[in-house]
Amino acid sequence: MTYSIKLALQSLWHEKWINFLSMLTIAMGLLVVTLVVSSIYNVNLFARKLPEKFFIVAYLKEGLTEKETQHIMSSIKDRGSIARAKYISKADALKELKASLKDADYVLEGLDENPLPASIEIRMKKEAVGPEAVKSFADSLRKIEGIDDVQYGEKFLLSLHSMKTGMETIGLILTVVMISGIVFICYSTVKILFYRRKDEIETLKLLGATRGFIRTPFVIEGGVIGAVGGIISVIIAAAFYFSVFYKLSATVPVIRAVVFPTELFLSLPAVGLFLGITGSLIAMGRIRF
Amino acid sequence: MTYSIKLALQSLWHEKWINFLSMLTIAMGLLVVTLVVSSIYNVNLFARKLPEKFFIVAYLKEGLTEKETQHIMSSIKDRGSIARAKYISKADALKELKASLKDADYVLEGLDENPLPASIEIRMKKEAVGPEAVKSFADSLRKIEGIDDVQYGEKFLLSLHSMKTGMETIGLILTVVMISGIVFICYSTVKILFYRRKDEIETLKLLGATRGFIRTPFVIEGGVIGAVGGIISVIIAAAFYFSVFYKLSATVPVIRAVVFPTELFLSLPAVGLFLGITGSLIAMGRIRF
Amino acid sequence: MINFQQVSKFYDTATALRDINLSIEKGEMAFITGPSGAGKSTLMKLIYAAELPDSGRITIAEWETDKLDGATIPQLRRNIGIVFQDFRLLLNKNVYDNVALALRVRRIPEKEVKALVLDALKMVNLRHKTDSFPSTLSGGEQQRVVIARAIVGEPIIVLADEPTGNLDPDTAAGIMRIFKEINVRGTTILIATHNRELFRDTGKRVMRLDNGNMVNEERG
Amino acid sequence: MINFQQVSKFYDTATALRDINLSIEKGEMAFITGPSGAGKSTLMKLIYAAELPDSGRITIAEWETDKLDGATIPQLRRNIGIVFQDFRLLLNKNVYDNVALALRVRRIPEKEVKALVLDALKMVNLRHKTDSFPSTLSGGEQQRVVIARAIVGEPIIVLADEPTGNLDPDTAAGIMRIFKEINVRGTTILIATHNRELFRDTGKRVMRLDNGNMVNEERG
Ligand SMILES: Nc1ncnc2c1ncn2[C@@H]1O[C@H](COP(=O)(O)OP(=O)(O)OP(=O)(O)O)[C@@H](O)[C@H]1O
Ligand SMILES: Nc1ncnc2c1ncn2[C@@H]1O[C@H](COP(=O)(O)OP(=O)(O)OP(=O)(O)O)[C@@H](O)[C@H]1O
Ligand SMILES: [Mg+2]
Ligand SMILES: [Mg+2]
Repeated sequence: MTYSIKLALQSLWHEKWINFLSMLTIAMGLLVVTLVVSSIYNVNLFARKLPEKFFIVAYLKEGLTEKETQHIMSSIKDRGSIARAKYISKADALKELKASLKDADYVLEGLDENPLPASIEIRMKKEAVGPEAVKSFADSLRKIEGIDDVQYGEKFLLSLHSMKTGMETIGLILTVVMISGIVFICYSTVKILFYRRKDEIETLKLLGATRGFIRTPFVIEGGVIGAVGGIISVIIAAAFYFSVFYKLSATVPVIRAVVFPTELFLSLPAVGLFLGITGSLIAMGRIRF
Repeated sequence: MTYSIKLALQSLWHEKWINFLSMLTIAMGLLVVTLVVSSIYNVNLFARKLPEKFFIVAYLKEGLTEKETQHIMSSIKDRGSIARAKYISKADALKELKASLKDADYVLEGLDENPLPASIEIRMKKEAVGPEAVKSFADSLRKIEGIDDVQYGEKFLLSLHSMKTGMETIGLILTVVMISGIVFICYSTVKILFYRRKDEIETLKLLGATRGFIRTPFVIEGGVIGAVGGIISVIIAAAFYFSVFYKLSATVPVIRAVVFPTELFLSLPAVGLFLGITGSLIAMGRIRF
Repeated sequence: MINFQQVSKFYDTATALRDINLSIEKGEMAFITGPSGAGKSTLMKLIYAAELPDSGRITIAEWETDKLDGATIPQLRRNIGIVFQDFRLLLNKNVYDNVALALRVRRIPEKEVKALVLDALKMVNLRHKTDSFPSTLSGGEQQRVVIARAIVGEPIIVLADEPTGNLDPDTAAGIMRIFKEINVRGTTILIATHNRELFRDTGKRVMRLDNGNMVNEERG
Repeated sequence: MINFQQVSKFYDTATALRDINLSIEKGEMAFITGPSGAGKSTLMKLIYAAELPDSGRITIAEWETDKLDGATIPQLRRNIGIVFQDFRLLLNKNVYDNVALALRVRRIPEKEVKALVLDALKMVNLRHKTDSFPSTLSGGEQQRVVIARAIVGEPIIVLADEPTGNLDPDTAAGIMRIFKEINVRGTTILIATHNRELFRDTGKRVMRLDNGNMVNEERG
């Protein structure tokens, strides 16, 4: 075993340039995948925040007592799919209207009675926001005693929903294509690298080496190439983060909202190790005597 | 020359599997780049559409004659940065308010006079939408005789602007990183491929071959590998387009908005050819005798 | 020790061996000769199971070569030291590691390896090239590394395919002395060669192949 | 034709040649011999400019090897046919293309190539292996392909480094007959060999190297 390690390190060193190229290739591959995955992660994060903008308004009947209102509120809040419910009194509604009329609010001055109904503004849990779910929820609200009418932006909901699924689907496709592409590139790099060793493997076999003896140094070599590739990609990512991303976020505020999945980056050496080992195992294939 | 071609095709054929792997690697690389470039292109397209949502409202003074209003409208429309300007009369404004009050519109019934001012809704050209530009434009509007007040969503404008530059910057960085990554991967693939030929090149030199004689078949070989890689990537892209994208757009409407840059895909074989040729030239390096 | 019964080997375009019968006893030293392309190397390859016969049976010590599998082929080969006609040195390893490889595949502890390797290199007069890489060695030096690698593991059979093709007569005589010495200690040795000097006056069996046929057998 | 003046060549760890003076006339045939590692191959490499001398001057026909550059080195080499000790066959090309390569680097039209290549293969008795790949040839067959490649272009100088190491005496004699034939037609030939049979009774010059020194010169 110690000899296998020595053997692997020796041959890594003996062809250091070409091995270094492979390491860089794998590093680039890993970097590209992580970059894409984290971009898509961010886009999905954004898509997932969209439903927070959606709300339902339940208008209350006139002349409810405070107790009745309380009762309605609590019966709404009891439902599982509710994130928040806010009571808007008649007075609040008027204030809002006045604010929205701006300088023209004097039109309301002549009124002796507040004509606006009280209402409850309901925000649903993100995962519950969907065309059918919201419709059935609204219908169930209408049946509550004391609720006059229920309104929500059906069009907004529909376009929101299709946008969200669209982003998620494209993201998924992109991720799958990218990852399989890069995995293939890593495989092919290792394969080409080991293709050159066909003669060496042949000689080892003729000298009486067992499969294990032949495989071990190659696997170690592949593992080292992969792991170092992963480490290089982390270094490049960190350099990129501090030199570009970090500085940019001062001038371009949106960037501050971007989530940099640190764990993902820190796992790259392990991913590289895994890729390198499986890559060299597959590249060698079945050793036949 | 004909011999060089024969030589190149021969050696392509002799090591067909490993050459096929390289072709696939380059195809994957090209595919990944185009996918990313076209995703970013689409995102930027979306970002560029954002400013269309932005508008400025100029409230007009009371009691302007039709001629005066016409005069103001045309003096606004004359400005270069204007995309559209829409006149909203007092009556229209009231109608809108009533619509927004919904069932509670009876509050307006008691009014004997329409208290709302007439206004002009102005949409600026996309490229002119920016915090400073809009501010100075609004100031210049205020100076027009007959305009009472100018209002626009300053906050919306700011977040819009930072979102747009953010998307563009991230897109640019992503594109640059991806393209350099993939170009490097292609380079490295070709390099590893030719590294195996060191002995062959050495022998050719000893037999009295000139630099040109040595290079030509390798360059042809690299060109073929690159071009075939490009063709494979087009085929994969087309298969992907028709099997996934096309079908999906029926169920997920947003996808219909995605622009598939056909020219970009059709140029891939040429890009592959170029990559393969320069790749093999660089991979061989200076041939020293 | 080495037994061929009616062995034939055909390649796509050429008949390499036809109906060969051969029997070499434990501890014997024998020679194969014959013109270029006669089938000498093919016969050796059949012994170490790099090729399998198209017909006939080959028994090496307790092994029948066409009944071997991935687990037993390495066992057979570890008992055979081979001087390959085309050397088969690993170019990315120095002389020491190339020779040591024959011991390492046998899982011999690293502390014993060193003494054995240096001994073998001294025998072939290459002690001063221990750290050199094959590409910096002369043809004859490379050939001697291969010989050292074949004998270092003290195998029960040594197969030497044209072991002196790149060696001057004096060095060749030195190598033959080594072969004789380990033969005396009990190793079975089979040498394929064109060089009549090697078997002249040895009194050993010399088998002559021609175009795949065993044409005669004489004493050197 | 070949002229060495006080030529020395040192490698990192070894002195390959020391103060060699040598002069081989146009149309001469000469031999170099000496023990393994004496410097024979190094001397050849200096002639075809694969190595440059550390001191001294080498003139080959009209070329001084240390004044050559990327444009003139190919010219020199096209005038020299080399039998490499380590063969240097291209493994991904068949026998025909390997031999043809020597003509193609000289930009000889394809329609002349065929006749020349087949002639050369007939000379070395390998006409039947035209389409084989090197890995399927016996050691001696490979060596003959290398010889065919060296002579096919009718160079003005032929350098043969141990050209019969893998050949039986009869085949070797055949090769020597070819060399003598082309020598009679005016080609300068230098052969490095251990095989005394090759120069015995030829009456040609035999230079003996030992450990990098030219120790004596005799007539074969
Ligand atoms: N893998 C192969 N495929 C096809 N033919 C082969 C193969 N290996 C050897 N041959 C042919 O079989 C014949 C015998 O080859 P072999 O190598 O056994 O000869 P040899 O006696 O060792 O010759 P030499 O003295 O030249 O080394 C030759 O004609 C050779 O071309
Ligand atoms: N590239 C190199 N680097 C270091 N040492 C070398 C190199 N090439 C040759 N040598 C050494 O120089 C010496 C002479 O080598 P050369 O190949 O000329 O010997 P030779 O006379 O051809 O021997 P042989 O008959 O064994 O082929 C040897 O000791 C060899 O190890
Ligand atoms: Mg042989
Ligand atoms: Mg030599």
